Amino acid sequence: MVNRPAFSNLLKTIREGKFVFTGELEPEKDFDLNHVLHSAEEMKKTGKIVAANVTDGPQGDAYTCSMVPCYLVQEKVGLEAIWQMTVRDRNRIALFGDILGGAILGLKNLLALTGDHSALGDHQNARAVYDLDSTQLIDLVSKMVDDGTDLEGNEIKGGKPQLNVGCAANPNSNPREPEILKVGRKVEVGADFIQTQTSFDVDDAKEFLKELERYNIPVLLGLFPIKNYGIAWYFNEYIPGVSVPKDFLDALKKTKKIKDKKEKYATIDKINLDFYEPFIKEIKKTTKAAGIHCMAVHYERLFEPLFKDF
Amino acid sequence: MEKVGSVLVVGGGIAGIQASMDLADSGFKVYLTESSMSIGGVMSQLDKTFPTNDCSICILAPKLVAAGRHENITLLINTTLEKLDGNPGNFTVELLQKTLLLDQEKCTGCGVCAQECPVEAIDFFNEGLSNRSAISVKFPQAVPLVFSIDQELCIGCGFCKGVCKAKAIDYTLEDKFTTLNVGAIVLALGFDEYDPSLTQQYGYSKYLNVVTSIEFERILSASGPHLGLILRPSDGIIPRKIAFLQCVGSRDRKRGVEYCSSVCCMYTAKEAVIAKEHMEIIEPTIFSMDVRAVGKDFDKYIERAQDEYGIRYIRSRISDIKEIHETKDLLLHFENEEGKVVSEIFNLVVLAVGALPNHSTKELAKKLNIELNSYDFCKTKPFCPVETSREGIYVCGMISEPKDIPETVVEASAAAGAVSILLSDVRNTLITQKQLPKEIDTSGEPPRIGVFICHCGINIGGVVDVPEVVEYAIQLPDVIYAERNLYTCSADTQTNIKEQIKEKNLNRVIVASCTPRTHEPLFQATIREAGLNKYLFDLANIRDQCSWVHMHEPEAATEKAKDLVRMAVAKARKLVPLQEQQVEVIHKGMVIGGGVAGMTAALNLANQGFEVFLVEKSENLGGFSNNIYQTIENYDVQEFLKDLINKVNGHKLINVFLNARISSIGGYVCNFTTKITHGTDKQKKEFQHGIIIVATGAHEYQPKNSEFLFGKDKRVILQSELEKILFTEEEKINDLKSIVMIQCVGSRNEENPYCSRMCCSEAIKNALKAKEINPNLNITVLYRDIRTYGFKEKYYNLAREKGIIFLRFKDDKPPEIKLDNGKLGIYIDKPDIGNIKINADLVALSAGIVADGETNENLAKMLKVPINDDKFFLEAHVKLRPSDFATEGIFLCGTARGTATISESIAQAMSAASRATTILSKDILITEGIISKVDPALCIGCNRCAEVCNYGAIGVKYEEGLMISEVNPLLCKGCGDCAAECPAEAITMSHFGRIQIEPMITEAAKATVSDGQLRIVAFLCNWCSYAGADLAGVSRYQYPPNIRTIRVMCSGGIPKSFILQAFLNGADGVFVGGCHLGDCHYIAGNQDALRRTNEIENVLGSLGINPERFMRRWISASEGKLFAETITGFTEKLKKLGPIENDYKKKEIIIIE
Amino acid sequence: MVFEPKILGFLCNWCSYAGADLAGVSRIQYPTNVRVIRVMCSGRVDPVFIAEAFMNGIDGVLVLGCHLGDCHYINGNYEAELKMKMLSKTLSMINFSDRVRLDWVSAAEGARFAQIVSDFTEHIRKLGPSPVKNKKVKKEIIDNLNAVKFALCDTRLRALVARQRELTTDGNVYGEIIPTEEFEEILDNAIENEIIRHKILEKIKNKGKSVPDIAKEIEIEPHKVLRHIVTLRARGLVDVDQINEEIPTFISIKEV
Amino acid sequence: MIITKQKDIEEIYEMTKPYSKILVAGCDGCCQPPRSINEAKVLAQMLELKARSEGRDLKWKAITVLRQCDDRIAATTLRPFIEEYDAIVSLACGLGVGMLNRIFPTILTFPAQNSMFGGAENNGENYFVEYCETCGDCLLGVTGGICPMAGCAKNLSNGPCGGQVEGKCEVGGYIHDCAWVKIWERLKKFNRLDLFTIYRPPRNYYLWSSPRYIHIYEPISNEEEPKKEEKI
Repeated sequence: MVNRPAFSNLLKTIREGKFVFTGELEPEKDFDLNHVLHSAEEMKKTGKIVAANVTDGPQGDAYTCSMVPCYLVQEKVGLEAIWQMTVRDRNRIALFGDILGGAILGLKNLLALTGDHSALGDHQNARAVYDLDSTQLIDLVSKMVDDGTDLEGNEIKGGKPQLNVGCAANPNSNPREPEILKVGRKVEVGADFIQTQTSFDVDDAKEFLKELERYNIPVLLGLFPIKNYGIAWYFNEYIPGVSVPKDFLDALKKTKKIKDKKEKYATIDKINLDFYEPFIKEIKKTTKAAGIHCMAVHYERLFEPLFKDF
Repeated sequence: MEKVGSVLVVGGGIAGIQASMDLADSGFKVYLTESSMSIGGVMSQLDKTFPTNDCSICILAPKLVAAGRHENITLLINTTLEKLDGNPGNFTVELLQKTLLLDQEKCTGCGVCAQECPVEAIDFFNEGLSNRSAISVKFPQAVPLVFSIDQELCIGCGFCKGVCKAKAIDYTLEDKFTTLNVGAIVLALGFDEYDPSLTQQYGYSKYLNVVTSIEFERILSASGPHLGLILRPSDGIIPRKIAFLQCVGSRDRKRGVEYCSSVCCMYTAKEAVIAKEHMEIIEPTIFSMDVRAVGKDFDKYIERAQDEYGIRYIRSRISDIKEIHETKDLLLHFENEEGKVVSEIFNLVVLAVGALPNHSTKELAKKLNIELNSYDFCKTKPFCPVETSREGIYVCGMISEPKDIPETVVEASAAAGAVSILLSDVRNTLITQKQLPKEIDTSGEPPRIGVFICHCGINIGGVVDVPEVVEYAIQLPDVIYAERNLYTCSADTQTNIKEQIKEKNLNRVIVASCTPRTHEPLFQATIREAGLNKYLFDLANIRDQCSWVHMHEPEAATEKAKDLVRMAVAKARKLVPLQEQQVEVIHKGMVIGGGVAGMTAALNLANQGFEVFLVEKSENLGGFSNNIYQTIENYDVQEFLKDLINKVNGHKLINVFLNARISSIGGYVCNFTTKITHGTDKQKKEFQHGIIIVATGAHEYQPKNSEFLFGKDKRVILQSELEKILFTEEEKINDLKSIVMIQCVGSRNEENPYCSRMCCSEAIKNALKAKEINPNLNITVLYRDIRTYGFKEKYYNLAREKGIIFLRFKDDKPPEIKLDNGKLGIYIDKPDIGNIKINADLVALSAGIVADGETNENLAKMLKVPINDDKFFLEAHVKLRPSDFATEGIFLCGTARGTATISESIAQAMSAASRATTILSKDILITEGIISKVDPALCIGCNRCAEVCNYGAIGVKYEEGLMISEVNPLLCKGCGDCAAECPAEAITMSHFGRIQIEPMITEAAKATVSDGQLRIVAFLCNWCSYAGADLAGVSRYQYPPNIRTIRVMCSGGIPKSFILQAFLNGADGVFVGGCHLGDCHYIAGNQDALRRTNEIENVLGSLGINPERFMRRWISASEGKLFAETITGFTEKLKKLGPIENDYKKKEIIIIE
Repeated sequence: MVFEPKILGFLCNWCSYAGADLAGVSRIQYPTNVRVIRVMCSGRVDPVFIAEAFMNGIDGVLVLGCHLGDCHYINGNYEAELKMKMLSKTLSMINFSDRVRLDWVSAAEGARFAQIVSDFTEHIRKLGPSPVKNKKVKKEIIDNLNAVKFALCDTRLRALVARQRELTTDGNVYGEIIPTEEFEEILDNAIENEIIRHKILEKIKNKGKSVPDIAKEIEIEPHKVLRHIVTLRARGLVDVDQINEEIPTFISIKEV
Repeated sequence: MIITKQKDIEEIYEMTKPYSKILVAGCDGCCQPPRSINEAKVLAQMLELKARSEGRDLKWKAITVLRQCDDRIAATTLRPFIEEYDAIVSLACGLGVGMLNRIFPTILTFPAQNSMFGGAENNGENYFVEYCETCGDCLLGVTGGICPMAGCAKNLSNGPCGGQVEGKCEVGGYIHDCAWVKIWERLKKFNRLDLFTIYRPPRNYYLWSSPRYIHIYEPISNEEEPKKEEKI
């Protein structure tokens, strides 16, 4: 496990042993990033969220890139950003260039992802690049940050970029062992932290975290508070391998009938809180998880009540 | 006294025919006598046959034609056996042939006399539902196709003689007595139906809408009185609700006979299914007691009937039937499932009448002094099912016991086998080998074609202007001689043809007359006798498919006749002489499996002088029957087994190999080479042999995971274990108070969805034996259906008389066994009483028969033969070839084929041996000349041909390192599928190849139909659609004259290029006819046709041709009416579309510099 | 106005025609209602002529031939006798009987001829006009007569009648003589069947009908009608028109 | 062998519309799915039918070549017919069509097939399946014989990605197997998971870019680096 200094505030806090939270911002086909910045402010307001991910072409859709909103979030809102980068759209030359650019702009965290295949997105005839895979991207970042060179060993002039690099892991993947071994490879080439995909089953999550302990790398467990029944149903139906617990789903379904908006929001929040508070408490208490990656996209109002006693 | 090498077979039903064919093919002269006017028996009256729903006449007609034409079989119709004396091997018999008032040689079966006869009488073939005239033929496909005058009916008006052009009718012909000297006699008289009018109970012949099952069979049949429409006799309405009553006359000591007639359960289910298939609105209901579906795939058939066709089974016997006067419907009273008596109205009632001994059996038995049993059937013993009480006289089929067609065919072959043993030293003495002149070498000569056009009395001449066709033919290129004759098939014209061949040294002969399916072999034999290779011949069908079907359009019919002749001439130019393949036969056989079946087969072959290699997997002979002590008719099995094993071990011609494993089987029919390792020390052995008989048997079902506590509690044993106790340690039974037997353990369930056939009779035998030892023992048998078919019913009645209790449980609620404080309690949920508990000291499970899956699978791979999904071997044809495999030279018997009792296995073994003798008895085996050939220079080794060949006759032999495909001439059946599939056109199908058919297509498409009539090119497969077209002719269904038919052996043999070429040559429509899926004579040729024709259909639209111009239909040999309607419909549709030129836009000229 | 019947007379050239001439020569008067057609022999009179005559409104038909035994063609009159017997049977089946009379007049019996003519005219006058003329029943009678006509054209009846005399007197091809009642029975049965069949054909000439409907219309039990339909289908004269629900309808597909 | 799928007849017809005399050449090469003389004849017949329905006559000759992708064989087989015909329709894969266009510059050869992939014949399930992408640097040795380039939609060298569920790949709706799960299963069976866990550095995609050529006799090829100076 490489002993890279903690450049990002996120890693510093983790290494201080604090239980951190990270949020998720999803710029879509936006020329106006205000809604992203607004969400970032909400997150900052909670004081508990240390950093926020910014997605890079999720589901293979052509959205605004991740680098610019990250910079704006850090500069304008003052909230550290976790810069997500997929290997789908750029070959190794472009990746090197962008990482260097991001580092220059002061981005501190990079999450190396493979990225959903272009065939699933809104440009299905696009040619997916995948010159490197996510592990090889981490290797590239390690070479840049630790050795100050590119993949072929050519030296970067004017100093080494200061970035911490994380990777993803999927607790719902079945069979599970290949997922664990894969994380091993990523740790070997220099990953600093892990953020997992969403999990709805606390025991399963605990087991997954137990297995990751062998790499003693900080792991942020992904959670996905659900804003309405529609999203819950979509999750259950279309994202295989992920199943929303029955009672959680039914509870949300009942909320559909509530006419009054305010009351409806309150009940939904209550359902989420009843589900996630104990969930987080349990994780915090019984596992070595470094924190929670809370993907409450456009659902900022939950942060405050959710994190108030952590 | 020395033996005579000929056999008299009495009775021309399927049993007689099969026995005669086997004997004739094994080198014996056969005299086949039939009391009625044509061979075919009851089977010719059936519409369809279970379990495959094959059309009965489709599978029977080829056998009739083959028997009629076989040079070693002499057909004597209208003949009965009067007197017999002499002793086995040398009998003299006296036959009385009642006069037909007509010379059988001269009559060509043209049928004009029947139309002129003014007398009308009941047609017994149609069970009295339609009329015939005094001079008639039994049924359209009768063999021999001769008419006869029924003397009681004939008023002697002389009209028929007036119109008979063949001068065949002679009123002065007398009955003839002939005496014959034969070596053995086989009796195959068949059965009579029980006449329900004997009892008033069913109101038969009183109520109009009560019919017997055989009458309903005629009502169903497409060639029956209502031509396929199901109409009830009282008012010609389709009966919406039909009630089928089972066991009419059977299992009924008071009003009929005690035994069970074995076949009614199945033929009723079939009739119900076919009725439903014909007309959706019909709702059949079957009132039965036990459903005795004992044969292979029968239970599946019944389940399909219930689930897929919605046929209702009600388990109750009908007491009486009342007719509702106005509507003539029938009111039935019966007990429903809950035991309440209810009544329901039905529009038609069909009585499943039982089988009685043939009326002439009793009288014949006196003449031949052979013993009959108490039911007046011929007396036989379980271990020799085909022998009568008098040596030299054998029986087969229904004469000895009511049985189903496959068992009848098996017994027929078995009888032939028995005769073969008796007369094996006088084999081949009396058979006629025709001396044929040396074949003229016609290679290299330009075609010199002779055309012989037939009037067929007025059948052709009356519609087609034959002289005009002759003039037309003579001026066709390469035709140097053409003549017309009154009857081309008559004897004198045959001699005339031979003279013309010599005189004009013709090297091709075309006959334009009736259907090639019956007459091509006749003409081929004639030109062969003139020294011409028999394949230099073609026949244009201008009667059944021209004059008979275009009676009202003589000019169009003449036009069509010219086209058909021109097409035949076009093909004739390209015909080439073909040599039939010959291969020596090794007079040795291998039998795999040393059970009762294997040993019997080996013994039968050895007794005929053929060396046998008997290969047994375990270390002793006997197989499954080792643990059987007695048959239900209490014959000692162990003693029979011991005697059989001694005979086998003692026989010098049988080499027995114990705990043997087959390492490889190479070669093909007539010379297989097999390598085995045998003995405890695994010695290697290799031997050559001509045939293989598979008798690998099966084993008893072992209940799994403590089913019914088996294996957990030692008081729960198998029937076989109980039998061992009953016959070896009797005393154990004395201290028992109650035994419970549970039937259908491991049978008729998900895993083995079939009935194991013998467990009911085993259980009853054990129960009777136990009662005998300890009379106050109470025995209860828990059953789903008691299936004691045939004469075994007697023991079922005996068991009930002796106080053995039979309790039925529903299929889905089997009994459970529980241990309550040490005692065995059996809980069963009786539908009408609720659930009851029986405690038992001993429980006997009637475990069924399970296929030896693993052995069968390996052997199947080695022999390249199929097995069905229950892992039993799959025979060539479930009904008519039960002892053969589709691959030539490999035969099958015993429980390897399916569940069977010991006597059935013995009959099957003798049958397999007899079938094998038809090959072993020859020195050289001659195979069909029409096979395919591979040109090694063109073959690209893609092996597509192997994928479409169902007989494993062609393919690339990668294992021998060869990259070129090869044909094994012995296995090739000549369907032409590989030639149609070959991408490199490296395979030529002889006689029906591209070079022969392509010129025909050009001629057919460019027909000289002057007045702008449409031209349709039709490809019809020889076995079903062409036969259907012929039947349309025989039944005079008219259809438009626009189609020009090209006959191919199989629809699978039609490549896509033929269809496209037809369109290119100007055809306005193309029609492809084939057999229904599953009926294909070559197993699955029509599947490939379906694939190719679909491709054509999908692409036609984008080629600018209206897809409606192409039609593919599956038409069976009995659907004459359907063929006529289909062609009429197709022509109407094309008339709307107009000529193909309508699809072409005006000419557009594109200039390219 | 008194009903004047229209009567058609078939007179054989050698005897009855000569008899009629003799009546003329001797100025014996007889009613004017008869229109005479001379035929060479009474045997020549084909029953179909008579059926057609009735269809055209003739009220009565008189067929006169030589006395039995002195027929110029030896047994022409015997044949005529049998034909007329068959004809009257067919007509009685459609209750149109008693309008045909066969009698013998020799060349010398002028008076007898006149007497027969006047008796027959009176008989018909009493009987009344032919039902063909009254509108109400016309259609039905015409259909029946049509049926009779076609039945008489059918080969079967003609064959049986043609051979009747020979078989019942000289003997058949086997040399046996068929007793007349036995032959009559066969003939009657044939007549009955053929008439019914042609009645059926008439009923389903242009419109398909079901067996029960046909049975109702020609008052024959349905199961007998069905048997006839089976025979007609076997002869290719009738085929299924359509099947609605469970009732198939049959239609005649060929001009007889 | 190269698996091809026949183009729609309309597309082929449009290509050959301006020509009235066409030579249709089948190919006996990799022989699955076979496109020999019978397929050539059937295609020619279809083109003639369509031409006739458009009011044009079309003359054609169907012929087959042992291997269209061998210049000497193709040339000697087809040269005698080139003058008589205006265009060639080839039923071979892209290699054949390319070769004919090169060896017969004076006449255009049109493709009747779409060359899909280098396929193996899986007779068990009646499918042609893709086991190799000819990437120039074979990984099969370390992946238990299952090629991630051919089997994985994202050609990952260090899979599986997060998108696999129960061993099925998300691309294509979870019907295809995820190559990496299969690799893991197979290596686990031979307990060679050591091969699974090693890290594979980024691949040399230059080997996979075209145009590629290899000298028939000497082992010089373009797979190393593009030598700037020498030109072969």
